[in-house]
Amino acid sequence: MDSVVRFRAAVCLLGRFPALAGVDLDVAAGEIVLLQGPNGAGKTTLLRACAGLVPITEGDADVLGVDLRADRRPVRPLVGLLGHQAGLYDDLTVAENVRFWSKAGRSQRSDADAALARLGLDGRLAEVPVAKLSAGQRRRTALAILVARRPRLWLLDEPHAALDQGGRDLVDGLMADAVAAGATVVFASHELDRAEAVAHRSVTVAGGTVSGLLPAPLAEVPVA
Amino acid sequence: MPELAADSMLRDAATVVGKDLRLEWRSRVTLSQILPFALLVLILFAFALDPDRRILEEATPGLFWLAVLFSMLLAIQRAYAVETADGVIDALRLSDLDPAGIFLGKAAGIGLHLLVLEVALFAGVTVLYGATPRGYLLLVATMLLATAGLAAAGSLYGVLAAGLRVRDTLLPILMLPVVAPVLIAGTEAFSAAYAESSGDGWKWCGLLAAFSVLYLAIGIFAFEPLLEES
Amino acid sequence: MTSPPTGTGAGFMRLHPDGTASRGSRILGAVVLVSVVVFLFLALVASKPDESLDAQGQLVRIMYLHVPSAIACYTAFFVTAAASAMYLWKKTMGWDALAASSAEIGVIFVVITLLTGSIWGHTTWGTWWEWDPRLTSTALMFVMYLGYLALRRAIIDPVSRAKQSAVLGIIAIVNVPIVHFSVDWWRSLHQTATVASLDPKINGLRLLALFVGMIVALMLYVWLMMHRFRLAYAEAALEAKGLDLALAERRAEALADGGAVPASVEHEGVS
Amino acid sequence: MVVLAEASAWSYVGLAYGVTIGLLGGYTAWMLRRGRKIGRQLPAEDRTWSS
Repeated sequence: MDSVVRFRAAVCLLGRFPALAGVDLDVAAGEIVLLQGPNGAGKTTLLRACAGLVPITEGDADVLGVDLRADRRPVRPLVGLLGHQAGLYDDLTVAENVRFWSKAGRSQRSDADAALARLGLDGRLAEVPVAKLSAGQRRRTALAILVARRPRLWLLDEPHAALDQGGRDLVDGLMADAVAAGATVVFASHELDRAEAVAHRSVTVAGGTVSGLLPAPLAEVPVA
Repeated sequence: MPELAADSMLRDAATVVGKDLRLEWRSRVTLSQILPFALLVLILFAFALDPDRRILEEATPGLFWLAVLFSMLLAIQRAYAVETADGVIDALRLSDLDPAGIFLGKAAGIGLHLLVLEVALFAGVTVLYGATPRGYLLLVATMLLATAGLAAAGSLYGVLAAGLRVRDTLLPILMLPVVAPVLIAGTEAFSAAYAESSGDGWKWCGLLAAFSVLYLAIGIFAFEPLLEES
Repeated sequence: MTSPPTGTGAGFMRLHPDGTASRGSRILGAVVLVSVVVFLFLALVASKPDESLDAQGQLVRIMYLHVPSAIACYTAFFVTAAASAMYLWKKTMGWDALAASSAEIGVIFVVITLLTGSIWGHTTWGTWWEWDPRLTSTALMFVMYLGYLALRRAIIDPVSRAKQSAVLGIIAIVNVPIVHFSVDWWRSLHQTATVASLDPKINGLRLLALFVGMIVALMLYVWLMMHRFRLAYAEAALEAKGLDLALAERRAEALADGGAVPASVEHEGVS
Repeated sequence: MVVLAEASAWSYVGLAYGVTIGLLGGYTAWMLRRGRKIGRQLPAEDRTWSS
């Protein structure tokens, strides 16, 4: 099975709002796929749906061999999601956050320490409470947690946002490393120049549907 | 590696409670805000009732547990405020942590905070109201059992209210009728412990124990769907 | 009240075209109405005042309301819990609508139980409220289910609301006996006349009045449930209707090439 | 036990019956009215009970 993500006419409701209105999407193993599209197009929801956080109410959705319609929980330990919010405890230090979350993800402490080093957080910053960090440093901390957990599918929502030049290069490096290690990456970005350079292909998300080069034309989606 | 479900549940509980204690150590919200509030409640009771020690002394068991309930609401709100800020609750759902383990860990964290509050409140009623207990064993047993029940119910109702915009106002109305039996049993058991003979006190401890076991069991099974939807 | 332009049936069986009535509910409604009249006759006219030792006199008539409404509210909350459990098992919105409807009607019956108990209490104790174990635990139950209804109002997402309130609906019924026991033990320390003390002295026509009262209360509960459930069901169906429209609109956005995006979509990540 | 005059007892009984009938009647009226309002917005084929 080479398909990591396979969505067919997937509908996802946030309250009464159809954030995804019939998505067709295929991502093969080892790909880096860029989601582009205007704000509110459904990129964030698509990533969260892949992570098994939001329910798919219609259509088919299969991620890493898990049928999300049947039970979306088993996919969660297998993916790493970098969302708009970092998911950090403000009063704990950078190192404490990374260690807690990697322990919660069944990773070793050595993985956590290696991840801190990889993101350049092993120095003085490691002992600083997260509340005192800048937006970019929070982002790095969240990325360190992802690195420590070694997910099979990376789901990154605007990974370049709030980062400086060095940080952005680091993110691109992380994506390349992840794919080299056999993982798959799906990410959303507005910084198309940088993102298209690193992505293998890009798809456009609009109005809760996906259109792209491969393999699902919008025409297949029944438009009322 | 095959692993017993109970083992991973307890280990996850330990991870969560360890994190919560570290959070308290760094932020000191309970020690510097909730604890003073609890003691303030004792002083306000004295203003409301009478400076006459006799009335306060007689009412000590009830006032003690009322102060515990009020501070408990703050402790629960604090315990789940840290889990809902900054998308942490998503991270919890995405983690490998057993939901039952998270429930027990949060309950243990709330329980430990409550015990600290209760010790301080006990010192408070002893000094301020001049109440001296006779049956220390009954007193300690009541505190431990009541705390377990309050912590279990608090952990459960805390996550129920956690994701809502109206959580601060909804939590008390959901929580207080449920823990009313703890208030009754705790007060009656304390009355016995402060009186000459501990008489009916142990019967009330039995009720507290049943309450705790029941809510721990409900929490272990019901926490998952609640965490999923909050 | 103008008569409906269309509608099925004739005479009293004519149903409002938009309403929640059906043939079944109309027939049951007629039966309830007749039974209420019979009940009122039995309760207020036919049955004699209580002249026994420790007599209640005319006040015993309040019991014909108090006890049946208490039974109806316990039934209602039990149905809420059962429907909640069924929801968690089957995950269909019908069970959620049933649980919600039953809880709301249960709250109405609790209020009646409390008010009639308090009115009776005022004649006996001279105060509107006495810490009678039954009344006190009923009052706590009342607040508990107000909390249940408040939780339902606080959650917008239908699935999330159904799941969370189902859990609460089950916990609430587990709570009822605990609260009841603890309050019972608590008050047994200083026992006074209780609402319960009346029960054994009811016999003959008085017993019949009480019995008919219970039947009427339960029938009334079923009739109210038929309407309330349909109302809840219609509301859910209406929500689902809006959904098809929203889906079409959402897909149209994709075609409207860079069209304006509604501001409400901005923070879609927050669930 | 407080012994009440007959008339006074009847006024308590009347109060209890009045409150009960008032509450149930009010709730029923609200429910039926709302049922019609919601029903009007729903196509007849979705009101499975009114056939």
